[in-house]
Amino acid sequence: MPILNHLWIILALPLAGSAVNGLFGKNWSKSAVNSVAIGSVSLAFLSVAELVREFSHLAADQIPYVGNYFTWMTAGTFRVDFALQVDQLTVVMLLTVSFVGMLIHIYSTGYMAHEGGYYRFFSYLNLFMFFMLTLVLAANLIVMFVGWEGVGLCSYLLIGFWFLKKSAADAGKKAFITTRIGDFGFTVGILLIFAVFQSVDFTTIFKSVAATPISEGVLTTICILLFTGAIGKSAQLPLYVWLPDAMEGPTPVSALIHAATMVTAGVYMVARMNPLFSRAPVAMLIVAIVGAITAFYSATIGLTQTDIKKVLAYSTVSQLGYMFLACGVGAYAAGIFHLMTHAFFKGLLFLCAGSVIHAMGGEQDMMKMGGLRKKIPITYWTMLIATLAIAGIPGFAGFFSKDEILEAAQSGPHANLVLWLLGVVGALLTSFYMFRLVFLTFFGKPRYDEHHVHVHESPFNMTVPLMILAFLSIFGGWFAAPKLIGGIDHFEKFLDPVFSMYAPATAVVSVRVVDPNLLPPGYSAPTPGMDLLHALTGWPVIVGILGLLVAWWFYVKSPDTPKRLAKSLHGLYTLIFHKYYVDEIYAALIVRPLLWISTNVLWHVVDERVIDGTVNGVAAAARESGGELRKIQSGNMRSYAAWVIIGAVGFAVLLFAVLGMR
Amino acid sequence: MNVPVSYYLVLSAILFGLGVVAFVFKRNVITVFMSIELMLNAVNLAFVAFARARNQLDGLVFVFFVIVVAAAEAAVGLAIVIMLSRNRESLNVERVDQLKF
Amino acid sequence: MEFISQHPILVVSIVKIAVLLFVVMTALAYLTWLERKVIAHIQSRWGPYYVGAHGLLQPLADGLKFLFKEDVTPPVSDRLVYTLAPFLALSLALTALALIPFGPPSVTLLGQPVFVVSNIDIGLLFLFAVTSLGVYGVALAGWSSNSKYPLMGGLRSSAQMISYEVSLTISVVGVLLLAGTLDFNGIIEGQQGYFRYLPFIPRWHIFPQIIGFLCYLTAAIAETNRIPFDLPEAETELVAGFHTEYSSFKFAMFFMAEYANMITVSCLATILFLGGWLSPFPDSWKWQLYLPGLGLIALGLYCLVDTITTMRGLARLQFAVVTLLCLGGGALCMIPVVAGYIQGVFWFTAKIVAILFFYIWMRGTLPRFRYDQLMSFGWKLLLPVSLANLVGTAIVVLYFIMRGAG
Amino acid sequence: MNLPLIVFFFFSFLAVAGAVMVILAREPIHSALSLILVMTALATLYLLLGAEFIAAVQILVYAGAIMVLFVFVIMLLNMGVEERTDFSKLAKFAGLPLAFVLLLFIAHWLWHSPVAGAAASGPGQTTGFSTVDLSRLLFTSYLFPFEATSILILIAILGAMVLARKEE
Repeated sequence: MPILNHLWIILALPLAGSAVNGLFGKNWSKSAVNSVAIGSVSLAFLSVAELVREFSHLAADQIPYVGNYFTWMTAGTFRVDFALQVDQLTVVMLLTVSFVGMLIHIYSTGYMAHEGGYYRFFSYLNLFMFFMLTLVLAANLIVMFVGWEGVGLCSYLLIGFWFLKKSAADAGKKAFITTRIGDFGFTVGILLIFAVFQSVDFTTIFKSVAATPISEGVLTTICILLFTGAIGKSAQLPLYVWLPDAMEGPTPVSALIHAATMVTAGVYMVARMNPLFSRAPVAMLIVAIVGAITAFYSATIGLTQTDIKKVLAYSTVSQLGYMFLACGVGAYAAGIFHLMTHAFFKGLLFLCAGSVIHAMGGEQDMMKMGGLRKKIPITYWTMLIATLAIAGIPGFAGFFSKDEILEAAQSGPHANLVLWLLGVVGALLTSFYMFRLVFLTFFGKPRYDEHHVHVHESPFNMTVPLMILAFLSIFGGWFAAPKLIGGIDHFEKFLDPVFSMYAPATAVVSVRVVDPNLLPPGYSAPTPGMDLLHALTGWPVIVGILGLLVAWWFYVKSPDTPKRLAKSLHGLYTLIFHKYYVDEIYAALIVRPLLWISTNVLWHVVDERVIDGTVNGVAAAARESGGELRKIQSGNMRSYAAWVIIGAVGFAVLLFAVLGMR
Repeated sequence: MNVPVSYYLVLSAILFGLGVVAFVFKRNVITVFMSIELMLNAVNLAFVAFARARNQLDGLVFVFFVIVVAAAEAAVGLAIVIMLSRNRESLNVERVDQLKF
Repeated sequence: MEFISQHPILVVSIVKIAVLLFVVMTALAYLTWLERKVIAHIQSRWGPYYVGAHGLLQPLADGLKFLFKEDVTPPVSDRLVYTLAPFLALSLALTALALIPFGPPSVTLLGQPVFVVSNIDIGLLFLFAVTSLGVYGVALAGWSSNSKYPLMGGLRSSAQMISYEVSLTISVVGVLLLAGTLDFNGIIEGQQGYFRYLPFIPRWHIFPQIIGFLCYLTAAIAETNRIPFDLPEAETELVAGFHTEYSSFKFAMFFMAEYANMITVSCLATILFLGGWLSPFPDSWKWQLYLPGLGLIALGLYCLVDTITTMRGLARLQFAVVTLLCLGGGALCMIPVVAGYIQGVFWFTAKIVAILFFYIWMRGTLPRFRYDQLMSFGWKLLLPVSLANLVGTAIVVLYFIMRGAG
Repeated sequence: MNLPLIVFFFFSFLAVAGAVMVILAREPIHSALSLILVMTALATLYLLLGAEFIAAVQILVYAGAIMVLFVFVIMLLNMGVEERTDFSKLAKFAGLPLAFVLLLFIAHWLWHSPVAGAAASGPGQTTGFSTVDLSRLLFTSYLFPFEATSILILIAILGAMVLARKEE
């Protein structure tokens, strides 16, 4: 089992690629850089595939498979090994990350072809892959935290890739700092976990929490703290503000980091820590609420955005909200499922947007697009597929996952109608603004100057990833298909061990496990026929189609309706258009006071007066006294001699008078 | 009918004091050196006197060592003096004051 | 009066000093005579001949001349030191002789040994101490003359003396290891008897310490600034070296000091290496008691013949006196008691004379060193050799001690 | 009539006079000579104290070697009389009184030292130290200091050579 015994290879490959490109790539040809970057990532993907093959041969009791490489640090009882582990959850994440990552690498070779700092970009990208895989493979919280921060760093570097552009640099900083707030909570959570469990090792923690019950208060605290980290990383309320700005980065970056992989790290972490969350209902509820509200809230913002990437950004936020909603209602599997499908179609959406922008020569405002359907057909079709998928139209990947989430919210063990309602409305809005995007972009008359902008289809190496992802956006969700006709949801079945192994006896792990022995007491599997009908006529589908129609009406049938609507609901419109002034509020409440304090207190008083004052004062004192004392060193030996005698006499006096030598 | 040790001791004290004075008031490097030797001699006298008073030989051993060390010191010191006079045309310690702030 | 009776040592010492001074002075004077004669004969000349028979009164004449010549003191000189220097030189040279035992301590007067002025049990050390001060005479003389040749001479001599004193001292240490004492009498008595396997060779230290002896001799010549080491007064280079500016009696003092030093080192050589006042023959040979007397009588007879055959006029008269002195002295020495007393002194003197003759011989034979040669010889050859000799001796002695102990 | 006392006072007078001369003489050679005088006087006092070996070494090494070196160097450099500069006001004004105070302290302590009353030299005194014992002590209890000193000497020789050598 080469890979399973050497999990580090999966990490080493992208790291090596990053190092090589970063150190030597500067003067290399683009093709050389490409071959290094893509080669390393694809090799990583291949090894992941091999890993999956080997993993499938593992016996149930060998999972999770932990590879412990070396003791990283030990301090008293605090001991951290550099350990990697593989279980079903890891496998899913690995596959998603490495495959989507590989595709986006390939895409980038086309998209970034004309950008400066080519090698730098790919070096960062590889580095990101390394950290993301570390995060996923981690067998304890500390290693996970390394990956966690690492991806944060790469996100910062890549958002600010065009660091000469002030907005980009600021966006990078904003992302970094905002996530830092969450990470603080995460760190505290980790420390608390160590304090409680005397270990940061996943398996140990889970075993102990399963064996000995811990006071719920502590668990809730821990979970909330961890969730704070998730909020920061996965851009949930109230820390989502960085993600829209992060769109300053190159579009592939948005696709990879801010749609497919990094932002989902929070979801992954919550799912990974499910044994803790499952035992803290309050925390669960909070997770669910935050998720649901975020899903709805950011969807509303998405309605009015005109920047194509901004729309996608807010939709990402809202989709992440759905994932957390899923976790919150205990349907981790559904959450992860949506994570995966979302990785596919949202990645695809971003790439298509990138393709559009590429075609429009850098234009991002949808109001200056339109009628691109004929000009860039591949982009159009793939984007349409992705939109259908995210809108949850039956048959597409999004349908299955979103349907499961809402299902769980509606009738799951932690079902909560309010949350479900929020979810459904969010779904409606989602499909509306997504189709709005499509219609604005590809339909209607061109709203741009055709003489200046020469729209052209993207090159081969960009369109191929689109098509692959489009394929996945359609069929990526069909694991769950059999369930509809009374079969088993293979995805859930596959992930089930992770979530049921340490699950509390009372909790219901997954919604629709048909496996009778996995069924919770007092819960009976519905009949198949009902399922299919119920699913197809379920609210999600209805609202999805409804959204489609409304969007069609607004932006194709009678394009002036929105304006009138905006006029009539002027206040609401502006409010939403300005994203509820959240940034401004934050600026007023947090940033300015902080700045003021830093400037007027910390800088001008503490730093300048106290610290510098002390240091300079000491130095000045030393200099002054030295300046006086040095005169003693006249260089004249006779006066030295005199000084010696003075010393001797002084000593004699000391002996005589003080020490009483008489 | 005989000389008390205290006489010797006081004599050595006086010699030492004179050595100190010489050390301060001589300007010629070589004579400053000599004044050091003078002080050493005074101390030697005290050593011998004490040795006599206690009838112990150790004092004499120390004198021996002092003398030997003085010899070494003189060798090196005078070599330095020669260097000095070579580099600067004066042996006046007050004119050799480059080594200062 | 009663003070003197309380301290007989004072009386005896004073007497001894007086006698010693007289004897040594005479000896010095006639040593110059001897030297001139020998050198002359080496160079096939007659040497001093007219002042007295065979120039026997020459030293006297010289002395008078020195006494009556004008004493010039250079005005630029440092008077004090200029005057001090020759006194220092001579007094030190003579002081050294005070430590030399010219005869066995067994011969006593008022409980004090006769043939040695002061007998300290670390006599050798004191001797070295005193001789080591000898350098000041020369150095100060050279400096105080305030003139360049003397200064050069003084510098040279002080450098030379310091350098060779080291070898001198070290070459002697070998003997001290064998003797195991610093006391002259002890050293001499240690050389009594004969070697076990070579019964005809006396146990003088010269035989085991031949290297030390040679080193000592060389270093001694250098110490006394004699040819071939007389750089300080190398007339060809420095006019007359450190005593260029000196005249009349001060000069004479330096002169005497030099010869006194020669005698001192010869005495030392005799004591350390040649068994001092020991006779080379076994005590069983009683007839050796009469050797001094016989020698003197033989000398007297030679003089008698000479007087009758060659001498004329005043010289004949003087020589007759000499003859009578010799014969009388010889007759006196034939008296057994006297002979017993004389014995040690006789041998001692004989050995000294031999060494002095060697000195003179050297002077007549060897050329002068160049200064750098002198230094390199002293430091690079003499010192290492004497050191090696010392180490070797130490090892042997240690070996014997071990065997004795084991 | 007390011979040792006479001798003591005579030579101590010589020593002090020499020391004073060392200070007063402007000619370095004179200082050197005065110092030699002091040393010889001290040597005699050592004899009086019965320390013959030390006396001999004092003369041999101090007067006979070290001071010769001094004189030699003085002659070699021949820098003439010393100039009486007074750049150091401190030394000029404070030097003498301070030295005097120091002298007072030392003298006071030495005078009241517990052994001060003991008889040092004179008929009532045991005969001098035996050189044999001294050497035995030197080569047994003080062997290490002895060796250390010899190494020190060696280093000093090398140092002196290196320093005084004219570099071509």
